[in-house]
Parts: sequence; C-alpha cells; structure tokens
Amino acid sequence: MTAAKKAASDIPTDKLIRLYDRMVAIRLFEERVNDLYTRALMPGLAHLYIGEEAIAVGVCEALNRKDYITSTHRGHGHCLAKGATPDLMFAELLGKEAGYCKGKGGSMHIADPATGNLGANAIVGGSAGIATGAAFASKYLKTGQVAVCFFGEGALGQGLLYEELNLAQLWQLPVIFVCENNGYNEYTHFSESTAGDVAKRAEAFGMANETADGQNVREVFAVASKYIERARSGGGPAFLQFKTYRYHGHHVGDIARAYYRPKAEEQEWVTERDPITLHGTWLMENGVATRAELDAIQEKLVVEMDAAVDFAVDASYPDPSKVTEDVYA
Amino acid sequence: MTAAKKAASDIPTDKLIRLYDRMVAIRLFEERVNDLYTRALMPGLAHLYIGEEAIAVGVCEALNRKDYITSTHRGHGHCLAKGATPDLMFAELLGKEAGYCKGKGGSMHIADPATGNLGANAIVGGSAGIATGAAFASKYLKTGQVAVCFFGEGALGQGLLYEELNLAQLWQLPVIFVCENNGYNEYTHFSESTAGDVAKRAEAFGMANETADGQNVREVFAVASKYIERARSGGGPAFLQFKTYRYHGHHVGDIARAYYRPKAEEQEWVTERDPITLHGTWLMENGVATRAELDAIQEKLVVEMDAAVDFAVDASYPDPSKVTEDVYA
Amino acid sequence: MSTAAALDVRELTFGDAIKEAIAEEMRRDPTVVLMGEDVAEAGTTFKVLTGLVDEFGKDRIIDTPISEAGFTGLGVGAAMAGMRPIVDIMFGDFLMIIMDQVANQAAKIHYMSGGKWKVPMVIRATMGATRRSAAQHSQSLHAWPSHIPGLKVVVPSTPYDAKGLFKAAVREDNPVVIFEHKISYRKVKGPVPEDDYIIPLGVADVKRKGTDITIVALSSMVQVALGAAKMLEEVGISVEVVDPRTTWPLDEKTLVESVKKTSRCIVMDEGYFRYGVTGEIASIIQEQAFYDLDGPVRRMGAMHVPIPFSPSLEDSTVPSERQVVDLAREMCNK
Amino acid sequence: MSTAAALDVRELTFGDAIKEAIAEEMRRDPTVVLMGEDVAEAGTTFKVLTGLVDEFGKDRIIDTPISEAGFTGLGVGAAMAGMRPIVDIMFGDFLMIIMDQVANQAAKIHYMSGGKWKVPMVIRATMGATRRSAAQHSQSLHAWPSHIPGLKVVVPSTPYDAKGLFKAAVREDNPVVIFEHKISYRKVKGPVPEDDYIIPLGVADVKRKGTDITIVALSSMVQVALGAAKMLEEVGISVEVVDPRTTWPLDEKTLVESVKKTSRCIVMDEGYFRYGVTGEIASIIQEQAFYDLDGPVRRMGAMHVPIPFSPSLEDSTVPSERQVVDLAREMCNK
Ligand SMILES: Cc1ncc(C[n+]2csc(CCOP(=O)(O)OP(=O)(O)O)c2C)c(N)n1
Ligand SMILES: Cc1ncc(C[n+]2csc(CCOP(=O)(O)OP(=O)(O)O)c2C)c(N)n1
Ligand SMILES: [Mg+2]
Ligand SMILES: [Mg+2]
Repeated sequence: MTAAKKAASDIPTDKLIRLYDRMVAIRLFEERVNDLYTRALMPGLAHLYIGEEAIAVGVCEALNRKDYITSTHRGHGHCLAKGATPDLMFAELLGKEAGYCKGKGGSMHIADPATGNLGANAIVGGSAGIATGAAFASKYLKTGQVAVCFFGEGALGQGLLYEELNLAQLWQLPVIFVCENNGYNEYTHFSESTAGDVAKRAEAFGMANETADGQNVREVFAVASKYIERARSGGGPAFLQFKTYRYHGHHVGDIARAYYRPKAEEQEWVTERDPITLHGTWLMENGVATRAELDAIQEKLVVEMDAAVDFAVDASYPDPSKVTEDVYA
Repeated sequence: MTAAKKAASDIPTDKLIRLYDRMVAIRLFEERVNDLYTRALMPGLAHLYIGEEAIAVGVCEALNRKDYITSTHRGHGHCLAKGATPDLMFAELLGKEAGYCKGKGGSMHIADPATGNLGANAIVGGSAGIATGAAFASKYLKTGQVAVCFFGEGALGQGLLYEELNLAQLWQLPVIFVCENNGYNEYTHFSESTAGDVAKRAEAFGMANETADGQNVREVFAVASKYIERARSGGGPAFLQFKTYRYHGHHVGDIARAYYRPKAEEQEWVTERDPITLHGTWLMENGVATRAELDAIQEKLVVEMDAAVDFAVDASYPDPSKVTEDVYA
Repeated sequence: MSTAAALDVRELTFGDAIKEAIAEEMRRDPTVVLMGEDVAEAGTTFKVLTGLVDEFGKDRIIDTPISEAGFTGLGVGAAMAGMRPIVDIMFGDFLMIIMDQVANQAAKIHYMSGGKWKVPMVIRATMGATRRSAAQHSQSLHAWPSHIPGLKVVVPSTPYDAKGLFKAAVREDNPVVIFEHKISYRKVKGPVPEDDYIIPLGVADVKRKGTDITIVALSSMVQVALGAAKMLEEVGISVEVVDPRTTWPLDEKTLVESVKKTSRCIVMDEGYFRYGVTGEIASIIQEQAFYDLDGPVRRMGAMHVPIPFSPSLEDSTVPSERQVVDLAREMCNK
Repeated sequence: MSTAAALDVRELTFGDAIKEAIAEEMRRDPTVVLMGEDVAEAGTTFKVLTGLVDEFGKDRIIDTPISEAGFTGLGVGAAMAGMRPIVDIMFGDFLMIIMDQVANQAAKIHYMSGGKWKVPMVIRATMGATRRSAAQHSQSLHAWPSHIPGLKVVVPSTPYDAKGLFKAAVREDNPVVIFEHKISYRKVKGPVPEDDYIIPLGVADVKRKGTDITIVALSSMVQVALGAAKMLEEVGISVEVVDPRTTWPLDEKTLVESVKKTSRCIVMDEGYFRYGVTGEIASIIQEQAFYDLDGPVRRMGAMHVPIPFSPSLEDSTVPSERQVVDLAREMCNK
C-alpha cells in the first residue's frame, strides 16, 4: 500500500496527464454510448464502464501496445485504454461494417490484434483461459509480452478461473488477473454470492496478490506497473483486486435500482470517489495542471468523440451477404 | 492436531475394534478384486483402495446410516465403509444382475440409497455438486443428514469443486469435503499439478479445514467426528485433507510404476505406514485386543469375502433385454 | 387449432404462463425450489418471475452466485435427496458450461444405479436470436440435450403449452430441459386456463389443420409457420402445422400421420441447421412415410454461422415466413 | 478400396499412425505443442504417445493438472497468440466439461472478431464403447461439435486416414475436433506411407466399391460395414462403403453420387442414435437423391441408452455386422 503510494508519487508528469486524458476519453465515450442507446441508435445491450475508468487506464497505461488483454461484457473502457480508436468502436457498437469486427461482434466482443486486444467476452469468466494461454505463448515463444485478464468480481463464481489461476501459478506464466470489484453481480450484492475474502482466492494457489483503491488511478498504475514488470521479468503471475463502483445500471436499461442498491450509496461514490474528479483535483493541487489545461483536454476529447459518433452514425451496415463470411479462416 | 489426538484416545473399545474390522474388510475385498481382475473375471477397470482404508473407515464410522456420501473411481472402500455388502458389490463389479446396479454401473458407479451412497463417479470431481446438493436438501428439509464428498487430490484441478466450496460456505450447508491426498493424479505427482498449499484452497472460501494423517484411523475418525457433528448442528461445511498412499497401481493394469514413483517410496508406506498394521499394533499395545482376537476378525472376514466372491461368480448376467430398462424413471 | 384456443379463457403472455406454472407447482409441492442468477428480487434478467419471491421467499426463489455448473450440480444432488429443484440458466448459451452435470450426471444416474436413484429436476434455459445479443447470447441449443439418453427436452411454442408442459416437467421423475423462447416471453399471447392442467411430454399438437403440406415446426418456428400458412392459404395451399412440443420423447406417430395425409413436409427449427433437430425429424418422416411422399422432406434451420450482432446480418440467419412461403410453393408447384 | 491400400507400404496401427502424424507436425513446426493429462512419460492412458516426450521434451509434450476446461481455454489463447496447440481430452466424454471453451469461445472467435483473430488448435478426443468402461467413459459425442458453426470435426477410420487427416488438422487455421476410436488404436492396422501427406478435410473416401447398396459409415462403423459387405457379397449383394471422414466440412457430393448409383442407403455411426450425425446425413441424402432412391434411407446408431457396464448388455448397444447384413438384405429383398 505505502509502497504503491510511494511509487505513485514518482509518476512522470506527462504520464500523470495522460492518465487523466484517457479516463476522460472513456467517460465521454460512455456518455455517448448511453445517449446513442437511449436514442435507439444502438442495438443490443450496453454495459457502461462509467465510474471504473481508473482501473482500465491505470492498468493499460502500464502495458505495452503489444501486450495482451482480455475484456468483459463491460469492456469499452478496457478496449479504449488499450488503444482502440473511438470511431471504429462506435461503428462496431452500432453494428456497422466499418467497426472493429465488421459489425459481427458488437459491444460485448470488441477485439483488435493491433492493440493486443484478444477480445471482450460475453461469458462471465470466459476469457480467463484465453489470457492465460496468451501468456503461455508469450513465455514459450519468448516474446516478453504480458497478458492481463480483466474480470468483474462476479467471475469469482466461475470454476474456470480457479483452473487458470492454478495453471498460471504452476507454470509461472506472465498473466495478471485483474478483478474489478464494483460490488455487484448484476442486481445482487457480491457478498450474497461470494464466501470469504477475495484476496484469499489467489493465496489458495500461492499467487502474489494485492488489493487497492480502484478509484485512485495513480495507485492502480503503480500497483499494476509493479506486477506487470515482475511478470515480464519472469516473476510469475499476480492477482490484483481493485475496489470500484459502476455509476449507472448493469446495462443502460437498468433504471430502477433502488431494490438492489441504495441511492445514497450511488451518490456517495459519484460525489466522493469519482476517479476523474479525484485525479483532476490532485493534478491541480500538486501543480501538475491547471483547471484551464484540464478543460482543454476535455474539449479536445469532446470534439474527437463527437466526430467519432458522427463517423459511426453515417457509416453503412454490412451487406447481408457478409453474414456467411469469416466463419472459417 | 493435539485436539484430534486427545479425542482419538477417547474412542470406545467396540468402536476401536470396529475400525480395525472395517479396514480389514476393505483390504480383503480389494485383494479379491485384484485377483478376479487378473484372472480376467472382472471387466473394465479396477482402481484399488488398498493403503487408503483408514480414510473411508474413519470418516464413514463417524456418519449415520442415513447420512450421504459421494464416491470416486476409487470407490470400493467408501461404499463398503458406508455399509454396502461385499456380495452385491462383487456382483456389480462382475457385471451381474444381482449387483447393486443390476450390472449397469460397474466398479466406478456403485450406488445404494439404503446406505446413503449417492454413487461413485467416474468424472473426477464430478460429484462435488451432488454431495453439496444433498446437503442443501438436508438443510431445506431439516432431516439432519450430513453429506460427505470423497475426492482425490486430483479433483483440485476441477473448477466445479471451487464453485461448490463457495456455495457450501455461503449457504452454510452440512457437507464435508474429504480430500484423499495419495500424492498422485494417475501417473503424475500432485506437486506437478497443484500450485500452493492444499489447505489454502478451503481458506479461499473461509471454510473450516484441517489436514491430518490418513494412515491413522483413530485420528481420521476423531477429526471427521468433530466436523461432522459441527455440520450436523448447523456449524457449516468443512474441508478435510488426509495424507495417504495407494499401494497398487492407478488401476490393476498399472504394473511398471518406476517411471513415476520410486519403489522405495512404495516400500516405505507399505512397511512403515500401513493403516491396518499401525492400528492393530496400537490395539495390542494398549491392551484393547490380542493378536488372537485380531486374527479371528481376519478369519471371519476371509470367510465372508470368499463367500461373497463365490456368490458373485455364480450369479448370472443380466438378460440382454434389460439394456433398455432404467433409462427413465 | 390448438386445444386451448377452443376454450374461451383469459389470455396470458408466454412469460406469464411460465410464471403461473412455476407458482402453481410451488404451491402444490413444498419441495419445489427455483435457483439461478438474479431470480429473486430481480425476477430474472427477463423479468419473467417478478413477484414470485414475494410469495415464496428467498428460501425457495434462490439467488445464486454466477456458478451455473455449481448450482446445477447442486440441483442434481438436491433432486436425488428428495427435492424437485428448478435451475434457471439465464441464456441457453450457458448450457455449454453445465453439460457435464446435465448429460454425464443427471441424465445417467438413474440408469447407472440400476434404477435406484431418481433425478427429478428441471433445467430451464432460454433460446432464440434477433435480440442483437451476438454469438454467445442468442443460440438455440436444444439439439444437444436431445441427443442424450436419459434427458427429456421440452420446446414450448404457446402460452397454453408452456404452462401445461412446464407443470408436467416439474412432476417428472427424470431430468427435463425446457427451452423458453426469449422473444416469445412478451410477444406471444394466448389463452391459458386458470386451472391446474398438465400436457404430457411426448404428445405433438396440430396447431393448424391442412391438406397440401405439413410443416413440422418447433418453438419459435411455430409462429413463423402459422404466419406463412396464412399467406399460403391465399395462393390456395392448405398447410398443416404440427408442433412436436418435445423433442424427446418424440411423438413420431402424429408427425408421420400428418405427412402421410399431405404427402409433403418441411421441418423447421431455430437451432443451427447442421446436425440439429431437423435432421432427426426429417429422417424419421422419410423412413416412415417414404412411399406417401411426393418429394423429399425439406428442412429449414438457423443459418450455419455464429450469430452476428449487426441487425443487417442477424435477421437473415433465422428462417422467415417469406422463405417458408417460397419453399412451400416450390414444393406444391403453385 | 482406400487410396492407401493401393500403395504398398508398411502397416501401422491406428494409434501409431496418429503418433507419427503428431511427431511429424511437431518436427515441422516448433509452435506445435501437445498438452493433456499424463501425456508425457506415461504417453497417455492409452499409451498412444509413448516416446514422444523423449524426442520433444516436457516443454512440448506437456502434462497438465486434471483441468480439461482450464487447459483447453489456455490452448485457445495460445493459438490466438501464435502457437498451434493440440489439447488431449483423454475420454471424449469429458468434452462435456470443455464445451464452453470449444463451442462458445474457439468456434466463434474468428467470426466475432470479424475475421481478425484465428484459433488454429486441435482438440483430440476419444470415442467408442465395448471396453466395459460404463456410461461416463464410452460415449461418442462427435454430433455435438458437428452442430456448431466454426468447428471442423474429424472422425478417421483407418491408420492411413488418421495420419493424413490429423496432419491436415494441425495445419488448419480453425479449431478442429478429432475423434479417435479407442479400440482401433491397437486393433486396426493398415498401410501408412512414411512420407509427409495430407488428406484435406471435407473429402469422403469410398472404402469399397459396390452397386446394390451404399453404406455411409463413420469411424468405427467403417470396419463393421466392411465386414458386413463381405458377408453380403456371399448372398449376392454388392455393397459400396463410403466414409465421410469428416462430419464438417461434409462431402455431400460423394455421398449423394454413390446413393444415386446404388439407389439404396444405410447410414451408420457409433454415436447415440437420436439427434446424432445419422439424422443429418440421411436427411441430406434423401433431399438430394430422393428420386433415385428405391426406398427410405435407413439408419443405425448406438442404442439410445446410457452405455451399460455389463458385457451382456454393452455389446448390444453398438451396431453389429449381423444387424447390417439383416437390414441390407431386407432392403435388397435378398
Ligand atoms: C457464464 C455467464 N453467466 C451469466 C451471465 C449473465 N451476466 C452477464 S454480466 C453478469 C454479471 C457480472 O458481474 P461482474 O462479473 O461483477 O461484472 P460487472 O457487470 O459487475 O462489471 C451476468 C450474471 C454471463 N454473461 N455469463
Ligand atoms: C474429468 C476427468 N478427467 C480425467 C479423468 C481420468 N482420470 C481418472 S482417475 C484420474 C486421476 C485422479 O487422481 P486423484 O483425483 O488424485 O484420485 P486417485 O486416483 O489418486 O485416487 C484421472 C485423471 C476423469 N475420470 N475425469
Ligand atoms: Mg461486479
Ligand atoms: Mg491422487
């Protein structure tokens, strides 16, 4: 913890600014997803990452472009943080030919070899093996890549995760299991689905692990950097738990939430624990950036995001004949 | 540990004798299985329990007849210890109509409602849910039954086990997970398949757990009794690891074993750690029984087992027309 | 027309019919419980069970961790030990995670034990595409359990059938997998008697009488077949629509008799086309009605591709009324 | 007769042919690794890979924990990241544990990613009964992966085919599930060229030429069909035996042409009879050869029961030469 705080204070200025920039990018992206969805321009389901930005950004900023990630149903933030461009993301979310997956994957399946994104996954915990396998290949082929497996705490219910934790530790694979604990599995508090202490799930396999504040992007970055470099230098896998919160519903349609979580709880996180506000304030208090500079970042990104939305809305749907393509390589 | 040793010293005489009797019964049963198999009278595969008798006996002697167990591919010992009779067991092993399962299950699927035996299982770890579910029913129906799930340490590789550990602990179900750690998953030492410390697999879910000597039947009985009564009185599940060893091959055909485990290791367990010899010696040293009395038990059981074998060998095979019966209830 | 339409009773949606079936069986038998993810206060992701927890409480409408294999296995053990659990598999696609517990355990325990143990449980799963849920949330996998001896498989198409078949499934002493078509939950309405009735598993229902061609349709495809039948009537083709209602047991007799009468047959299903249920049913029909057939039995199923996300691609993967009409006209040369 | 019998080369068992295929591909391509339970020093439970670890070492012939889903999922990721893993599923029955990784992940990744990611991996599993291994160690489950778009499924029947098809599977850029018939490992011998040859997936092989009736047989049933063909020859019935070799892709053309020629067809397979591969193949044949058929396409499969342990019960669950002969004679009125 203190080690992390210490390391956090050593983060170079440009990186500190970039952490802010990337979090704002995700926030703006998701706000537009919410808008597109409520305007019925986006098909399917939309699981917003708003409130959890510090985790994707803190972790992915500690990775190289060639490093691997696997993502989840709530994956927009991971994909953007790993380097996906908003225009191709929006296009995919709207089911357009220009999207990352030619419209075949949609919100829950964004994938992009160019940024090491092995793919979002609509099966909870379903990508634990894929991330571990990418790490296996990295070790076998000696490429030095690290793989990060993002998953929500709900995936702790999936047996596959434990098989992979065992394999990763046994074979000392360069994979980092990142548990985004936002407190809820859909509409159920995780305490109703999870026995014992989450960190012990990693200790069960003798795996290095750490729990940190998922709303403090500097802390996330510091902790992630430590274990990613450790893995890259042959130190083996790690399990990181970041405590966080999703501001919106499980998906955009999940409006009336009072029956499963108190409004006051939501309010507290939004007002007291917002990762962007917290980091912005810190940047200003520590003289790293001025309000004007932060506003400029925001404005730049608003322009970029709006252009990306326009691109996606104007893009065309795949020709129906494309349905039979890409079944086999 | 000392608590267990203490409790072990309080075991009444008739129970001490019975523990010996049941272990010898299993040993004699399995020796005959080996013989029947090598004489090509037994079809399929035979996984012998010889060397591990103290676990099945110590645990099942702490259960009531109505309590539940689930067993494994190496299940003869569990079934006998829970009250199955050798004649119907042998008959099933030989595929005879008179067998426990009318010859439809065989060695890996002995099941018997009369003794609470939910069935042996040929899927490693496959019965973890069944045992947990029986415990769920016991709690829901308030019958006071406890369920024991026997499994080899190889089942620690199956994700299902962790899902059940979580459910059992979360819902405080009266189920005891008994890990028979004989050191090998088939032909692979468990250290090559298992990361970390086995006991921690239970701590991951905050589950009560204890590791004990699987060759000391009194210790097994004492430890099992403690957690079974705890579960019966609403104290929740437990995970017990017993260290043990299988004297023979993974199955009867596994003769040349030197490539995966040293002969000296086998010798040491057989000569130094045999549960029957150890308990017999203890009974005599503590004046609970004389050599003559122990020999008498053995002779009585030899007669019983030989008669059971004759019964099974003479029994008839199911009529081919029976093949379509029992598919649906 | 279906047995129900005859009666004049209130209409329920497909989803409400299932909720009513579950509620009635839970009132009747205290050993019936339902467990799954977000089934209690949330009333499932599809809001199909809303309110049940208020009547039966959290001890009988049980929220589980995201452990489909875990709670399905638990259901198997609970069923063996005297209960009648209903396990809820939110998306049928997740059946892939629980098949060992369903097909290696539940399906075989009665047989392996020589008939001594029973596994009276219901596995309710969903099926159906066109919800823009992409490849891992849109499949119709009923062909898999239909292949496994020891299981019974129910694929209801109407609210009336859904209630009667579900109640029968709960009373079965064998494991039953029931596939509920997601889009039908709200979209399909129909008459459902308030009284306690059962539809035995293994009895097909003629959803529409006709003389020129038989369409054997399952689940969601029954509505498509009925829609096509109306259009075909206009061009003078009289269609008989037969719904097996269960793939196993399968009411071969009713299917074959219909085809012997009409001499033409299309078998349609929303599952993947290849090695799916249409292959088995078409084979049975040509085996038993060959000499009455005017031409080969034809089949329609979901396009043999992973289900795409984009609306412009997804809709074409599921058989449409238009396609049925074209095929039927070709077969009847009209 | 099969392409191989023509050549005059050394004979190998089915098992050794597979070992040779794996060894050759591992020599050719350093990214090929094989992982599974007890595959290294033990050379698998069936001793089929004995010796491979000596040549390739434990880094390439990898013993795993008993985590079929775990190492299959790991294989999917490794395949995406530049390797060509072969995962070994000791008993095909255990496929039930890994179907999510095979059918929801491996099969769909290429499509879901719009063709960007590839999953070049081989899942080798076993099949086949009559080994007295009972209900959970005797199944032939190839119908399941055959139903899933994105997978290719190989069911070799001879050593020659096994080697050529396995090598093709390793070079495939798609996930391939190959089913090896356990009893054939030692029992079936045949000519296998030492050189590096490939049999493309999706090409059927006429194992025996004939004029009166076509028997489409897969895997273990090819030997049964050939045995029956000899007996039928004596009663003057000339049998053509066609082996699809892969259920997907499926060489419909070769199957249909044979039936058009003989006008009679039996489709036989060792998988469970109901909703299995025979349904799909028989349907295709009657769809495309209806007017050349002398009678309905008939099918034979494993009895639709969990596989029993007792020898007196188990043998009757698998189609026999005797049964084929009786059916063929009935169909040919001879
Ligand atoms: C195997 C599986 N079971 C259930 C679901 C349905 N589902 C989608 S998201 C979700 C909750 C996941 O919770 P968590 O892992 O904490 O992620 P979060 O949504 O909180 O980010 C569930 C149950 C699924 N997609 N996959
Ligand atoms: C899911 C599954 N995988 C593999 C096997 C094959 N198999 C049977 S026993 C065994 C080893 C089990 O080791 P362990 O659990 O330690 O039990 P032991 O044999 O040592 O008593 C294996 C791999 C199986 N039966 N089920
Ligand atoms: Mg969560
Ligand atoms: Mg062991």
